[in-house]
Amino acid sequence: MNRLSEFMLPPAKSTLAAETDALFHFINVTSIILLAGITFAIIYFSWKYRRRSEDDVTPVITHNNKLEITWSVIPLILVMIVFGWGFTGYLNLTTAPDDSYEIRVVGKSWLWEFHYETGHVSVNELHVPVNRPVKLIMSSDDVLHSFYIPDFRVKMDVLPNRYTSVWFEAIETGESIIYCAEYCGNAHSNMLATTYVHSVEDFETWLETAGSADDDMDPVELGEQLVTRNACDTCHSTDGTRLQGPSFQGLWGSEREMQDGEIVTVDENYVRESILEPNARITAGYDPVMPSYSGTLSDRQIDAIIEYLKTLQ
Amino acid sequence: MATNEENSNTKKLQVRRFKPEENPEKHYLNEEKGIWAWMTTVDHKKIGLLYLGSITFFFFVGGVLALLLRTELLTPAQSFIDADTYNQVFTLHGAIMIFFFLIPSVPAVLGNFVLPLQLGAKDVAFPRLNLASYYIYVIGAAFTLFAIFTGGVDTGWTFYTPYSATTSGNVMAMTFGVFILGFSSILTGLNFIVTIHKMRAPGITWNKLPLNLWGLYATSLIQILATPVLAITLLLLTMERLLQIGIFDPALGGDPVLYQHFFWFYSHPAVYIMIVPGFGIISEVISTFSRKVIFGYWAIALSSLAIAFIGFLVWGHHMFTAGQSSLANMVFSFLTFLVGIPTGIKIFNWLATMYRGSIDMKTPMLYAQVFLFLFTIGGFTGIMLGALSVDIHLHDTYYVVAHFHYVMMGGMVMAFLAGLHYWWPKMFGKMYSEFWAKISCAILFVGFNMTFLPQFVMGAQGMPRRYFNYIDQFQSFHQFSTIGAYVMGVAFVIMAIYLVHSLLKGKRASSNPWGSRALEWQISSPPSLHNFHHVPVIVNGPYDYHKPMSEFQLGIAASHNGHHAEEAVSVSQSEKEQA
Amino acid sequence: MSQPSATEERLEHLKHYFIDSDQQFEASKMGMWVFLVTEILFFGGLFLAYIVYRAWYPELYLLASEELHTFWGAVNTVVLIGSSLTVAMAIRSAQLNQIKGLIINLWITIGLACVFMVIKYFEYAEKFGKGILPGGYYTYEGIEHEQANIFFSIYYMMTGLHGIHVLVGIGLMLWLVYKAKKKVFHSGYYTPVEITGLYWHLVDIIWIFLFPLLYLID
Amino acid sequence: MSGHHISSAKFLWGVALALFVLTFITVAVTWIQIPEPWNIVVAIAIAVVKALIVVAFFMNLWWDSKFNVLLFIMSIAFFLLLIGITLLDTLYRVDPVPSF
Repeated sequence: MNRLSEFMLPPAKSTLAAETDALFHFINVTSIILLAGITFAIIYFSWKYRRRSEDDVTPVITHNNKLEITWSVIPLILVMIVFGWGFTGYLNLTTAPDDSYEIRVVGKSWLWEFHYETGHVSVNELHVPVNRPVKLIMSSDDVLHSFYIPDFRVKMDVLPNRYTSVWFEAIETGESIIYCAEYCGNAHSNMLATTYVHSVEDFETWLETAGSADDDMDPVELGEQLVTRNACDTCHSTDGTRLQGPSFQGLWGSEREMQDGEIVTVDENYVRESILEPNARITAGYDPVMPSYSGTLSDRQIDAIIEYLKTLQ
Repeated sequence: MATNEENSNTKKLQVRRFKPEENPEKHYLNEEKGIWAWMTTVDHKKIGLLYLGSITFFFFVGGVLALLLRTELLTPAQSFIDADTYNQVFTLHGAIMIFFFLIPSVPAVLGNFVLPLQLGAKDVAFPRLNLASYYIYVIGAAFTLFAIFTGGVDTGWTFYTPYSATTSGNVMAMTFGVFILGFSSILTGLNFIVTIHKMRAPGITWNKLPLNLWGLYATSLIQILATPVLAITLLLLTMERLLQIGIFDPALGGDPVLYQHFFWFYSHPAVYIMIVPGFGIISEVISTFSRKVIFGYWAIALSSLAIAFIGFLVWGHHMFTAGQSSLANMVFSFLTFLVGIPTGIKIFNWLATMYRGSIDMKTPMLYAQVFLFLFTIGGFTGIMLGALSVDIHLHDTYYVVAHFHYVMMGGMVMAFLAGLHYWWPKMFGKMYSEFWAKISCAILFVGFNMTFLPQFVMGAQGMPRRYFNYIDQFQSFHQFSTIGAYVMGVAFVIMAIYLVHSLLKGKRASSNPWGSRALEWQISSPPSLHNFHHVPVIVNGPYDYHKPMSEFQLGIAASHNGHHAEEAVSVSQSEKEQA
Repeated sequence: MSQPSATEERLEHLKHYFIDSDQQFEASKMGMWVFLVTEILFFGGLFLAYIVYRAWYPELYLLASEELHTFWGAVNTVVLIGSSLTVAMAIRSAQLNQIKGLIINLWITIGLACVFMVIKYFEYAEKFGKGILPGGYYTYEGIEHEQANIFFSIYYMMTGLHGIHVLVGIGLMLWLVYKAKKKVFHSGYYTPVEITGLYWHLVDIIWIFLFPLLYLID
Repeated sequence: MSGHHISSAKFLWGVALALFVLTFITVAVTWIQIPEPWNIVVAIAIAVVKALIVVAFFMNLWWDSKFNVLLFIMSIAFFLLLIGITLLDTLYRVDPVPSF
């Protein structure tokens, strides 16, 4: 059973995962037993009652109400059990404890932003404490996304006009993958993030130092890190490959034609504008899909990215 | 009850036996010649064949697109097409398979061909409307092809807002094409409802209606009740793009979840538009090849109607994670489980029909067995997805992809193939190679399971759907799945070869190669242009295999046009013998 | 005019796959009813949008409906009901073999339908002038509500789609007049008149609901 | 199953007159401010009565076959289902509010 469970489902790393898994296995086992019965009947009847001659006479059995009731009522009872079980599980999944630790999540095409109460914003990295309920309040900046952590068995769509939420309580430290599960365009399948589950002390330390960690870094090195950390590289390659956006390689100082025909030299002002107001001017041949990083990146960070771009010739 | 009714308003008719003519020289395929006669035909059989040609074309296109997708997924990163192309390809695969293949397949092809024959009618009630519905289908298809070649569409077949309202590409042409297509579906449904009500041969009371027609009747009801809502949905979506009306676009104050309600109010019942006529075919095939009275006629007939009705109440199970209220989630989950009951009833009744039958494992029957197995898996995994807490985990993953392929392809396509092989001799008057048909069926079965079983596991492991790239962990599953898809491709190639061979050089089929009691088998193969030279009179049920064949070939010489359907008829014993 | 034999003329319309005129008539009428079912659900989608937004923003509907003129809405209601009456009279004329009456009634119906469309035109023109344009082109600032554009999107979709149905109806009536003048219809065969009548009454019914829902909010 | 019901001219005029009167009433009740939600209920009730009159006596459903009546009822029933079930969602949404 455990082997099968490992094969079928990802590791159960939240308090509620086990309950969902139990129902999953219950339905699986019941279904397999019934399927085996039906399959056996098909094969056995096909062999036992195979046609022996063209003159075979078959009995006239038109109906049997007792049988009909039996095979209506038994499945009905089974599915009602499944319904009740699934619904109680769902209520648990949607009712976060009052003392949950709250984190704001913003889905953008194509990255996840996590806002903490301290004002710190991390991109594509969700840091949470272990053994403490965490409640995510989520919204989207553009189209529909869906926030999905298989290890925790939670999923919820992220909408542009409303807040939605999920909650979970991680039971062990480690990393778990976060997917976007609602189709959202070109880089939908690259809209991945990671959950880092820390011990309570580690989490506190991380939260305190997170914002200031890169204060004394070399700007180019910091820029390189920021490009990865903020998921710029989901759409902008650094080796010349064409993705959803123009590659960073050879970008700095070059002249680019915009959609309206204007020729723009890629300088500080243009890069800054492209990060804060990405849809103001769009390079010809690309779609206006980049989200704004206004409020996510500080001036110092933008400068660092510019320094980094200068090195990619 | 049935006997009382018969006694009260029975009409006496003088009948004689009409044996079908074997190897007719003149039949509907050769009576009118020339491409123009075909393009303007109002004959339901030819319109059925026109549809058959069109859906075969679209099945081929959709299938090739599917192979492209599977090939791209051999490696976790880009293999040979880019993300944008991939997104367009899966959108088109879904849209083409659903709107251009699955929805018209059984009703418009097999239904058109068989429905009047099973009713003993000379045509459907509105033949010109029938032809119009075909051309509406063609125009809708033209718009869709236009969309493909002018920018493509990358929204997924569901056209969810706000993505569909903002993405580039020619979404409007596509939605407009599907909008037009809806009318084709509506007209087919309209035609069938009126035909079944008004044009039954004498003696075909509601309890003697073949189960295939009960299936088509239930389907037609769904078509006329659900399709208009799709039409208005797509119209609103088109307006959203054209005028930014804002009803569905949150940027203008609208609500994207409302769009999903609109969309699934049609698209969930649409699943039953696809599968319910398949149930009808399976009932015919299992009874014929078991040579036995169908078990639980009314249970099967009424469960079709029950599924059609409950199918309207469950659309929200596509939206458990979409952000609808918990109350709605609870109600939808509850109602979803209720659909399982009539579906289960059908499966058990079919099994009971096989019990103590005289089972002849011909190709249609083999497909029916494959259907039973695969569709049962599709049904059980549906139960899994209906359970709220489990669905939270499985929603929008490959588990869902595998589930609906088991229902749609394992269920509906297998039923369609069962029907196609079953009625093929009637359609073309030729037999196909039984050997190659069985080989192809077996390969298809293996390939199908190879393709989609791994997807259940991937999905449960957390692999989301519509992913161009994926994490390395899933690669072996994806590769296995891709190989399976190619195996299926081989099966379809074999099928194409033996079917074409059958058309060109196949053995002449007798009028009733399977020994069926149903009415469409009591006329020559292929049928004549106006189906019946006489007015058939029905005294027995279509599955009364305990009665002699001669009692199923009764009729009165055609002194006038069509016939009334209302009364039951009785034929005295002496008249029968005389026949 | 030469007199064709009565039975021959009476059966010209009968299709070979029907037993008699009655069966054909019943089938056509049932077909039309099935079509009306689809029409009801087609408009049903718009009514759904209307109801959902009204439940969310009741105050918006109060504010926005002040821009609509109850008087002209009421006049249009009366006009359409009048046209329903004349269509019913047209069918009666056909049933009684009064071809002249049929044609006159059809013309009156067409006239009333045109009156309806003209009033609708002036209503639209007045709103366009104010900047109450559909969807993204909405520029009017007289209604202080964020979703004001949505009310008018629904308004334009509902009345616009209804207007298209009226235009289709006018086209069908003109075709009936043409056929009637060619002496196609008589008491034994007036199916097209009957089913066009059914269609027209449905158009009327939809307006009967649109009027209170859009104009009479206060 | 009388598909050929012929109404007298007087009857048709009577039906139209009833409809005109109801139209007047529905406008008139807006002059006497009925409080929410009863004003909507009254307006819809009058519209339903008017629609039923048209369906029954102009469209001759009163004398028509049972199945056509059933079709009409079915369309209304499914329309109500569409609305009723959708409202189960749109009226009962409880959205979380971020605390920062």
